Amino acid sequence: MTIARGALLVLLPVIAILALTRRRRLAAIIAMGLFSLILAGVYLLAHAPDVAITEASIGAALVTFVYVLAIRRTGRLVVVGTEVPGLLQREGARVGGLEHEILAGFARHLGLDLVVRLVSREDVVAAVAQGEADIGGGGLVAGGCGEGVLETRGYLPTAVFRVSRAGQRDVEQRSDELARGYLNDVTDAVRGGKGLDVSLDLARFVCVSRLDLSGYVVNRLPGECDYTFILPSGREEMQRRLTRYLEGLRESGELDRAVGRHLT
Amino acid sequence: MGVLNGVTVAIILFGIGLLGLILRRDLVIKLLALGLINSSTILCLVSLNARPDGAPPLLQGNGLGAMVDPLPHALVLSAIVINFAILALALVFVMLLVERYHTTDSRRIEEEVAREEGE
Amino acid sequence: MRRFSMPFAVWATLFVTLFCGLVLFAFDYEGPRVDSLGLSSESLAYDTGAANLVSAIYLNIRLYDTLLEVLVFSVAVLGVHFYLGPRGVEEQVEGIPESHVIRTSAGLLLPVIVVLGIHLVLFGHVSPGGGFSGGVVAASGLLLCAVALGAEAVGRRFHETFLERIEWGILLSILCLACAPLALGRLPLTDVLPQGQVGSLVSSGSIVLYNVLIGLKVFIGTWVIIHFFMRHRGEI
Amino acid sequence: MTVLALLPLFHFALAPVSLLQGRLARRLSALAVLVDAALVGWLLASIAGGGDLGIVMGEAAVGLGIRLVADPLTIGFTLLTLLIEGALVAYLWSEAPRAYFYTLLHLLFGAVFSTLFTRDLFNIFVTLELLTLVSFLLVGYERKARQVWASLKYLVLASLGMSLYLIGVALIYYHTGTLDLDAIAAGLPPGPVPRWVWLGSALLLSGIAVKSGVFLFSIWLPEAHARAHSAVSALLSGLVIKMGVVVLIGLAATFPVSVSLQVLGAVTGILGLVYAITTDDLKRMLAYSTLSQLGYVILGVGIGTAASLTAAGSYAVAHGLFKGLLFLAAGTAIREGGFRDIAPLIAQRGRVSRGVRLALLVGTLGIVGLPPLAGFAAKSLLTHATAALPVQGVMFLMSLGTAAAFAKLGRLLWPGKGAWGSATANLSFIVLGLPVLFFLPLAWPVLPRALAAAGRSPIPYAESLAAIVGGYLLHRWIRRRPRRALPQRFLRLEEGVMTILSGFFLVLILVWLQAR
Repeated sequence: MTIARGALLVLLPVIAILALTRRRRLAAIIAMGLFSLILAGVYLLAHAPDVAITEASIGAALVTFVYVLAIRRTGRLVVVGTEVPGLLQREGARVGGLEHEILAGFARHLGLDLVVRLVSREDVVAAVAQGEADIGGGGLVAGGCGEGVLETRGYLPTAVFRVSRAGQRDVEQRSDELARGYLNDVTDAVRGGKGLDVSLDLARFVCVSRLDLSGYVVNRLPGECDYTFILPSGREEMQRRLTRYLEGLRESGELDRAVGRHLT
Repeated sequence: MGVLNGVTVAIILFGIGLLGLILRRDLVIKLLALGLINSSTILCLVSLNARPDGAPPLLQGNGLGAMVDPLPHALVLSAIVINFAILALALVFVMLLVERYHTTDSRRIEEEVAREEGE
Repeated sequence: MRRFSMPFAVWATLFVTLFCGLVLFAFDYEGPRVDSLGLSSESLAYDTGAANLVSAIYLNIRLYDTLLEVLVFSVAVLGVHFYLGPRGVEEQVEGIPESHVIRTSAGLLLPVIVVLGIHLVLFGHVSPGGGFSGGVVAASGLLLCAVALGAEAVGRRFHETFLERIEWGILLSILCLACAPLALGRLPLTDVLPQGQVGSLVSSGSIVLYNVLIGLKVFIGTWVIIHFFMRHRGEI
Repeated sequence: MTVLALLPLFHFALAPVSLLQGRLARRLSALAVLVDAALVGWLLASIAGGGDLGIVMGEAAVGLGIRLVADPLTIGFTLLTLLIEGALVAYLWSEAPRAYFYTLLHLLFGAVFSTLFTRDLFNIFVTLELLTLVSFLLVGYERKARQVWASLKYLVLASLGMSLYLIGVALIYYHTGTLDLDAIAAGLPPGPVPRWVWLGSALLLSGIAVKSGVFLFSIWLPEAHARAHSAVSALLSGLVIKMGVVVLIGLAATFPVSVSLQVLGAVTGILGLVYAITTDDLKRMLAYSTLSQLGYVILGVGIGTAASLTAAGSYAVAHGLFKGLLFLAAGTAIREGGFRDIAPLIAQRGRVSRGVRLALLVGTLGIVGLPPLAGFAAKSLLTHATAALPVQGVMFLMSLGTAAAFAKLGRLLWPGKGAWGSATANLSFIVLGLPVLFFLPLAWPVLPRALAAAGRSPIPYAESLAAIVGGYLLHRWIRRRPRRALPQRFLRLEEGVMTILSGFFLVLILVWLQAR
């Protein structure tokens, strides 16, 4: 008895620390459920059966259940992305574009509801890395999203252009602001003929190039690159399924038709 | 039993919960930490009188002398339910905040609220 | 994981360690006390007629605490209902079909859980258990199974108003029961029913009644809370 | 003394009834005021008749059951509750909120009544949690995002405070074997204070301090109050915060916490004033001024003599009256004038109806302590309950600062010409305003004779006038100086937890110093 109690008591702080240092919320919640269960065991050994029953039914079962319901993401496929014309854009009150079509099909394929949130560019990677969203999109270029997230294989070849205007001093200050309303800021800057030094993917570049780019230096960055989607780390299964789904689209020719609908 | 008793562990758990509450920015984890703090007070109350040789406070023909004190147990039942009530309401409010700001990061929400205030 | 600045984290750790150290140092805990802290268990049992002394305190001697606690729970249900209730159109959330194994086991589990809940409620005064844990066990078990069986739409019609009315009606009857002794010239919250044989099902006066009423109320309350969380699931 | 149990139970029973019969909720609340008045009358009559002032719920043994007690101090708070309830019902009459709102109101009043009477440590915990949850829902009632966030912070920090309190309860129960405050006082060992007593006192005090808006513990509280619906602000600032004070008075009689209460009271008072003087938002200014006034009360509780306790209690009641009045009037003024900040509101004062401006005037005169209004009566009592010069100095400083903060309202207070505004709102102003005007004659029978004698000397009059004039001059001086924004980072959640911890350390050191 004493040994069992001692073991459970030592286990409590260990599990608590494990729970509160988890990055993924679901893991933390399940660890706390386990914590409550062990706590109920401690109460039982402390001759408090009433408390043990209440703790097990409320602390371990009900609380965990409510948490899991609140954060449960099965049932919804949450996509975050920045607005990019053609790929992911507002169409009235709805969201449309090539990426939206692909992901809507993928969500149907999984039997989930699609929820798209348009956020600022820096928030896309952050939200995915934190596990707040299942998939990040919006003209992300493969290899450019840093550590902490998974990438699918690229679904569409693209290119990156560097637009800059030499001799301007406010470039560094602007780079922070540019992160927020990325495309709008760039087009505003170009319209006003202000200083800039940004990389644009093909879709955004096409959009910007309709404006007057004289006075800017435009370089196509060397190398091949693709548009991609990102996922939270630890979601390898989802990554595999999405990659496989994209392959399927490409083989059936459906992808080319969709590109034709959205990007011409 | 020495150092390894329920009260000591409860106070250590309280500390862990406090650290979680301060250092994690995710509101859901913050709520988990708050739950941990509340559970630790309950553990503290129950462990006060938990004698290894005691008996549960049930009249089943066994001696009354060996029974552990039932009063803290009765108090704790109320405390557990109250903690659940707090948790449920807090989660609902976190849901409302997420719906509005699309994040569970406490600092970000703080900034957003301050910005709205300024407008 | 976005973190705080290093000095802040160091300060926080220092503070918390100091706090724990101080509390541990000054708690003066010298192991469990052998004397039963000034209350006589024997008289407790024969005063209330409940073999479970925790129930005797919880539902008779300190019934006032329990009443307030039930109110706290009702406030939580009220709050969840108010904030998650009328919000735009109901979304079409397509459930993912569960596997056959889960369905079967849920079907088998269902009666066991419900019976366990009822047992906890009815025998709360003689053995461990009581209205609260019984109600929660029954409600969460039922709903867990309902989710697994894909039958969460069950009774969606009367959730909103009907269940809430019943719940608050039960709360009202608990309060009336608490005030009933006034008619006999006693203080409210006293037990005026006969105590019966200690240890049998029909004993301990009004404790059984309170257990059943609280059990029902908590059952419905838990159902309502889980129902609303289910409707808004995945929102965080 | 069954009435002690009937007051809370009646309100708890009304809560489900008003939810079930939503259309009757408004009329039920009016009925509740009448029934409450009758019950309070019964209470006063039985006290005047010399009846027993306490009951044990459930007729159980003392020390095990929950004891409810009424003493002169709680009677004052009972009357305050009744008046605020009446004013709120009148104020909300034309607005007609949902049945849900009335349900919460009844639950809140029930919880307030049970907090007033209880003498049981754990019962205090449960009633305070009920108060927390109900006020939490009330603060977020309008569902604006900033309300929701303030509300959530309120809930998390209050819950943390109550956990500290509960650890204290466990500690005290472990060492004394009882939860009854008076039994604990009898059971404390004589001679040198053991260390568990100072730890226990610090834990209990910190827990309650979080609930009652004391500096370091709940600097974030004014945010929650200021952001709520005006009727809710009046309720929280006028009444709910006082429940912490009531519990503090009970604790101060049992545990060695007087030095810490004095220090906390002084710091709270001064700091609250600094924030109140520098803010431009009307409701936020009122909320911070609550903090400073609370410092005043806690200082009085900390002095700990019978005279100062009475004075602190009556000041808390008086403050409840005029702060309730000010918040209700400010809410209407903001709605009619269309601005939250004071300066544009003064510019738009023509749109604010006359009744509201008159109510603001009465409340302001009450709070700055113009003789012979409520503020003056209670303040002079408090100042003369102590002979210590530093304490008197701090109190004078607080009066000065309060006058400076309220001098900002300036011409908004001039009733001038215009429409009188809605009748029900004016009725609510009258319900709270009349006791502010006639506080002294009303409180006369309750006050001890010695204090009454102190009221006849000319010194308090001179002091209070000096504070008002000095405050006005201070306001003129401050207005011409460049303003710097005060740090707002202590209002954040993480820093809130840290400040609660540091407040705990401070209290622990102070209790330890006193015990030495």
